[in-house]
Amino acid sequence: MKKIITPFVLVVLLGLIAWFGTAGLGLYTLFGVVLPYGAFATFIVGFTFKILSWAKSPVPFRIPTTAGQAKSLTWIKPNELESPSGAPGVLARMFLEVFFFRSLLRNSRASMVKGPRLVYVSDKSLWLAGLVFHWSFLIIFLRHYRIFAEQVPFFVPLLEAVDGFFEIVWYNEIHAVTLPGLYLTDALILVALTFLFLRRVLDTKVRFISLLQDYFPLYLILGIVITGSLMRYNLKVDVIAAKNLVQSLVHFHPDTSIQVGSIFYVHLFFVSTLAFYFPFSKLMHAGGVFMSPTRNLANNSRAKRHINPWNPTIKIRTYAEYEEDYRDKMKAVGLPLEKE
Amino acid sequence: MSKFAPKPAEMAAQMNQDYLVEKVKAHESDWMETPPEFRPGNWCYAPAPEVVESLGLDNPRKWSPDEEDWKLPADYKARIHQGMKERLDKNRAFKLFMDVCVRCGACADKCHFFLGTGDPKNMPVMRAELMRSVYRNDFTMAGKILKDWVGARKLTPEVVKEWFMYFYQCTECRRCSVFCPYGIDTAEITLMARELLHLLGVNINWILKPASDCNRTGNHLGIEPHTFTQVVESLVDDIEDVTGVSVNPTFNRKGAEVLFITPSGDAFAEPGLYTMMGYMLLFEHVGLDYTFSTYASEGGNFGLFTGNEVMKKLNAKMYHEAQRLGVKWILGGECGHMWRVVHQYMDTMNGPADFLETPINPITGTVFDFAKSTKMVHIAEFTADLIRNNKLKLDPKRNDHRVLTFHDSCNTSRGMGMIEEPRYILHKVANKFYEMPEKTIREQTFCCGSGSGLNTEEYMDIRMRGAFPRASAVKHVAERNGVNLLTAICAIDRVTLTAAMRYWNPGVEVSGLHELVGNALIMEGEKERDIDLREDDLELEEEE
Amino acid sequence: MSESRRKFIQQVGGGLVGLSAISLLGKFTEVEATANTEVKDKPAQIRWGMVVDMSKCKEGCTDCVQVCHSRHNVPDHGNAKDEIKWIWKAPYKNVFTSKSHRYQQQGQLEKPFLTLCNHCDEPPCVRVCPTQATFRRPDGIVQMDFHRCIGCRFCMAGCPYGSRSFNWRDPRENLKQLDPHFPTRERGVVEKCNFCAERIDQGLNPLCQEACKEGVITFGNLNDPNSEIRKLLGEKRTMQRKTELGTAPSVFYVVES
Amino acid sequence: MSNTPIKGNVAYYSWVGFLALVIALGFAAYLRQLDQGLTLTGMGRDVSWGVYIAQFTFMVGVAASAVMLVLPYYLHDFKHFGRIVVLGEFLAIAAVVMCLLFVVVDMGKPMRVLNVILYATPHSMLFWDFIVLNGYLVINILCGHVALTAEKKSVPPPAWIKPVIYLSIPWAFSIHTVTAFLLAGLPGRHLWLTAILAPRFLASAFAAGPSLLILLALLVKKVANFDAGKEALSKLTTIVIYAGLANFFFVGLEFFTAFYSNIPSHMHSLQYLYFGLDGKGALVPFMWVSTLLGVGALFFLLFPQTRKNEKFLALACAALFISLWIDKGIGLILAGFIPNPFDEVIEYAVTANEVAITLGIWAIGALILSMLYRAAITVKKAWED
Amino acid sequence: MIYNAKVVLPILILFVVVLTYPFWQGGTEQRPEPQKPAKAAQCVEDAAWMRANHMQLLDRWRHEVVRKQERSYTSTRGQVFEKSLVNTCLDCHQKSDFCDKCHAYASVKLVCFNCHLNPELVEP
Repeated sequence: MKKIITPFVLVVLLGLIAWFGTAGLGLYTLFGVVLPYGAFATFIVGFTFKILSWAKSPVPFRIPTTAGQAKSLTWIKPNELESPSGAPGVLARMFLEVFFFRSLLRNSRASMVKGPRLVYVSDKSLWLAGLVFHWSFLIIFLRHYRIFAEQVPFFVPLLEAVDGFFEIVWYNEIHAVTLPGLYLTDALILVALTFLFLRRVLDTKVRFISLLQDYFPLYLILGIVITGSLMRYNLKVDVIAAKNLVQSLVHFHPDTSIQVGSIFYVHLFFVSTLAFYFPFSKLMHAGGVFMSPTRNLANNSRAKRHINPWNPTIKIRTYAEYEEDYRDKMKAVGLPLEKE
Repeated sequence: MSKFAPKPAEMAAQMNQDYLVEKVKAHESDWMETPPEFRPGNWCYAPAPEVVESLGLDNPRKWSPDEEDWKLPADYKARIHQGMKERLDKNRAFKLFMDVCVRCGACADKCHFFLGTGDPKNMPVMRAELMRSVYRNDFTMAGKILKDWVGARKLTPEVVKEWFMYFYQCTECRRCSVFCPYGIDTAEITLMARELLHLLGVNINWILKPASDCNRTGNHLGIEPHTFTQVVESLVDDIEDVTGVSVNPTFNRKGAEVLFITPSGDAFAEPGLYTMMGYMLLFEHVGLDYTFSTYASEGGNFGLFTGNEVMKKLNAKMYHEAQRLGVKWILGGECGHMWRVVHQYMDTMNGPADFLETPINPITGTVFDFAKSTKMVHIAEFTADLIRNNKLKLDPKRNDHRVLTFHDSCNTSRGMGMIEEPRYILHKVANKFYEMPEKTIREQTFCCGSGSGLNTEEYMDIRMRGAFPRASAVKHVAERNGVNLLTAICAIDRVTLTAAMRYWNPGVEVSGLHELVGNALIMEGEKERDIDLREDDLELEEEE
Repeated sequence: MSESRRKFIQQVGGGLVGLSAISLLGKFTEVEATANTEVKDKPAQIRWGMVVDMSKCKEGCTDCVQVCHSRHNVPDHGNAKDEIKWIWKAPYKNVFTSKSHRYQQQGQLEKPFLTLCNHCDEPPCVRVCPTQATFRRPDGIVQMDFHRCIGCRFCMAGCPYGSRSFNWRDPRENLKQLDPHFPTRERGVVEKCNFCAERIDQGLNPLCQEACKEGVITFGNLNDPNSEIRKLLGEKRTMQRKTELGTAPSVFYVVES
Repeated sequence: MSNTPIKGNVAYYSWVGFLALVIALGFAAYLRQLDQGLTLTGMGRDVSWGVYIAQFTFMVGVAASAVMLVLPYYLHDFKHFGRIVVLGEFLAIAAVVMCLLFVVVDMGKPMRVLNVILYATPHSMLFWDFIVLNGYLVINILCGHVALTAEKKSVPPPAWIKPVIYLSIPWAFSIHTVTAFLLAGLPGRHLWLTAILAPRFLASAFAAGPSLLILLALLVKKVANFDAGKEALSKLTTIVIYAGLANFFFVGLEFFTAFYSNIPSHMHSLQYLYFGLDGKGALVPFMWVSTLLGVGALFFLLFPQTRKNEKFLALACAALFISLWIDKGIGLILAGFIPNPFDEVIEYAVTANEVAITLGIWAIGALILSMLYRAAITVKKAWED
Repeated sequence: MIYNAKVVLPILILFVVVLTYPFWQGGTEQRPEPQKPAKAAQCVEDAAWMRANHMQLLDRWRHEVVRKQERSYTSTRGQVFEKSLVNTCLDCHQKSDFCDKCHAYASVKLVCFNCHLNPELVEP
């Protein structure tokens, strides 16, 4: 329980700190300028550093996962996606892996039934929830370029049009809840995160393997999604002021006079925390997935020699030594010898 | 039955009632505080000091895992730290796999040991976490500052014991890696863990002894050259008894076109030796110019289960001998981890083999392009090519007394991607062939439960549990299709699955692929065959 | 809270309950057996209605139509299929389908009759609408909420008078003159005559009534016995479209003087 | 379930490729409709529902027909349907998805579709249709999935699914009843304003749906070597015969009521459909083809000699299916708007764009069906040899 | 030493470049500065509140006008306004100046004018 609750309290505390820091103590410059700069710089430097630290270790052996027929005899159909023989196959495999989580698509669930007998049933729920979460996250992030970039990039209105296709505008007597209309990704990411969280808690296997640091980013991203949605749908803030602040930051003369609603700073602080935390955590799987030797190597080691930069020199037991030891016995059974 | 495992019925009853794979036992407790429990049947004997010494490994001493004091060197922490640092710097995969796991759990129920034991630390992710926790503590900033908040822990003798238990409860079969979204390969982590444990002198006899023997005599069984030839010659006699044909294998012959290397199990252990007979019949049938070597008389390589240096040392003999004999290329027999080494390591470690030629099948003229650098061809590729080119006269009816299914060996399927060749051959040499359920074959195949040097008697409890997923799938086709023969292209499989079938599915025998080829081959000048290579009666049609 | 105030609230509360009970009773007793008399009382101060005196309507005059359509930004797509109509003229035989016979006086069958939404007291369009985009205001006007319409056109199937139009295409394609004081519609929503609700809310009369120089149209509160419209209804013989369907239209016709 | 629906031989992939192509064309046509509006359809001021709603109505019937397998199998323990009951449920899934798609493409403002929930309006039959259709979809996915998973594991299905299966029986009746109520409750549309519209719908559904199931069963027997069994087919044929007879009986009742009473508004739509009205009669040939095919098919199905012959059975079922498709999937909806409230006969002519979208949705249905059937048959056959 | 630098570095650099795009995008930090309307000194409600909440207010207005026949709005300051985008808001502001500038700056789709008409364009 501790590992489930502690990070939750932590994230709530972070939110309270940002709220009290701005609304209570008026530390707008800290939360609006200093921390975002710091976090972004940490992210870029940390991310780069981590990638380079992986790149500094060589790949001594070519050990790709061969999950399908390799290229062998000409009349046997190779599976280029699962056992690529060259760069095109590897690229296709990586593309499907990175963008569509292909490996998770084949996930199954094993269960023991009376007999005893093991049965396996395909289980695509993790694949689906993972896909929905990551794609929603990406689309939401890209949509934010309307704030990050002074001239709104071409893809933003496009994404907004598709994401906001459904005019979910709901009015009730107390509150016009959604105006402007609801983005699908906003709802989907919430659903996906909830699923991923419940799965961690309810599936005893996954709960067993989960660490405190598995729950923390879930809560943090949930916090980001919730504060972001609140800002858009409920506790409205002046989005122009928010963009002015961001623009002043990206143009390197921070305007410390701008104050947006506290919810904005809570959102920003969560995002800053995530950016800061990212390079030091499992979230680096985002970069790591590209570096994984089992997936980004071709399965052609019999056709093309792979070089190990630190290939050690080993003293072997040579044939000469062997013959020396067994000469008489070999001679007795008529085995040919180098030295009689 | 072994005294190291409960009776099959007891085990089955326990599995039926005791646990569910979907609900992990003791899920509330913190795994870091649960120590490993050593009981008969779940650990392997320690090696004798002289075996450790002969391989030049550290800390030779007399010790046993079930004792409290493992006599670890005083500086064990520093040794592990240093060893880990070295390996992180030398192997990107290891470093990456320590960092990127998100604990999504996709691998959790893919491990045969987890499915068979229900022990949550046998979930592949958990196995890796045992090491990651130490890695975080020693090598990451977050771990140093936040300690157990980020799942970091200090190395203690208890942790060493845990590593020993669970990294020797992994057969490096790579099934989990197929399902991992980042391709995290637990086999590589296990390899590193075993290398690290060697630094403390923590290892098992069943791996070190064969490795040491192999270095000395050329093969794991420690068979000396004269015995080797004698055994093969006796198989030649058996062949003549069954078929009336005499085959003439040669040994250490210079100038042969092909050097043939197969695991020594094929020469010395049932049912492997029937496979050996199959090879010799095949070579005789097509008139291949080949030779055996007593020096390189072992395809297998227990170095793979030890560390890359021993692996390289043992593997080097193949090229060394090929060069000495002046052959054109090397043909490899049915073996699992031999092919893992040949496919993934040999050329990198001991190549380039520029003294050999790109393999060409002398009978069909087919150029084995895909092996143009390593210059070593798998016997299944060779035979499939022969059949495809109509070079073999076959009578599949001679295997009609067998209803077979095919077990993909982890190493050939997930280590090299050989999936269709053996099936092609099976379809040509036998009539009654049924596949096991789809999630248990090909790239999703289950380990025999005793791979990676764990096929030792004292480990029987865990072995039979580990074999359970495979056995369960075999049982499925045995009940449905009457399967009575399990074919595999791995010498360890042939031995361990025989035990597993006797335990779980009595009545199902195990064979190699080329035993069936040997049965089906219509040899020139053969006598009428009414028995197979095992000297079992054939199921012959009634003459009308 | 003071004692007197609490008492007051209780009295008012009790009184309200009593009142509604009486009105409920009243409702039961006043329901009549015949469907074609519309007196299903709806407890409201106002129910807007309209009398169209066709005896005064000049043939060929379309003043009311033009004013209505231009001030409400009703487009003319120039084809019958996509046509949008709020108020228009159609032959008597088509407007009064069940009250036509072959011996009708000369020219009557083909005589153009003004037709528009009947703002029924029991509007089927309101009943069938799945989103309450069409609703009946307390003053009897059957109103469209263009912001909410999903364009399912169930209301068009429900309306037995053909009074509803759908924006099959973008209305702005065929609007030359735009009146900024009334919105256009978007493609994909249904629309119809709104009895000039936007004017009524400001105390004005419908545009068609104002535009007609002949005094064809009388507009007023049907629930006010002293209103002009009630007087007219009391004096003249009037008829309604398809009364047999129980929709209780609020538009009445004087066919002859 | 498994990866089985996406593995297959050349024929299967060609079929899927073909469907994908049709779907792509349909999607392109729909994008065009989104861009330019429903003016691209043949619908207009007078005939304001066209081929989309007609197909929707028809497919609701196909969806409901799954109950003709579920009911005998679970309530009457008719074991012979064991092999194909899941095929019925999967047909229902594909059909309901098609229904929902047909409603969405018919909407002027599909982006506001969720208003149906946000502003839930119980006095609108469309709201209830939304509820029952989606509910039916969920129920069928649940039942099909659970049953097949259990079969795959070769364990008995969990106990909690039983009540859901029983619920699916009245629910199937409800979807078609509520769909009939969409139409039957409208004043002034006399063709629909009839108390037997719901029974008529059910009768035609229970004839058309099982006809399609028989055809599908014969098809999978041919392409997948999966035999539903003689008993199952014969029982289904019986259902088809009785439902088909009931259907034509009901049509006869409508004719009697309208023409004997001689009330013009009750006769007009039927006149338009079968004989033409005001000189217009675009649907007349269709309706007579429908009548001939339907009555002819039923006539031959009555004889055991002919209905036992699989070739003939297929022919008769196809004829009956087409007959009912014309009757309900074209005639019934269109003629409800003809004549219009002004007693004018204004006809509807389908456009190419509309046809493309319609075919696209049919292709989606076929794709879903193919994939689900493939999965189901793989599991079923895994346990037989 | 960096291994596989030829593949790793370009991708890494591309990633950093794309991510830092806002920082080197250029531009002169132009903020939208709509004109102050001449007609009235104050908006319906406090200007800062309006900047954040005008869409809510307009949505409430449209609902109340269309569905409840409530057409006048009493502001928190007690002033009474007609609930009308065209007659009230656009009486003081010009859409092209006032609405469009900020909406373009923040990329918020302006849906009002899908139906409601901009008097600037209609009335000369």
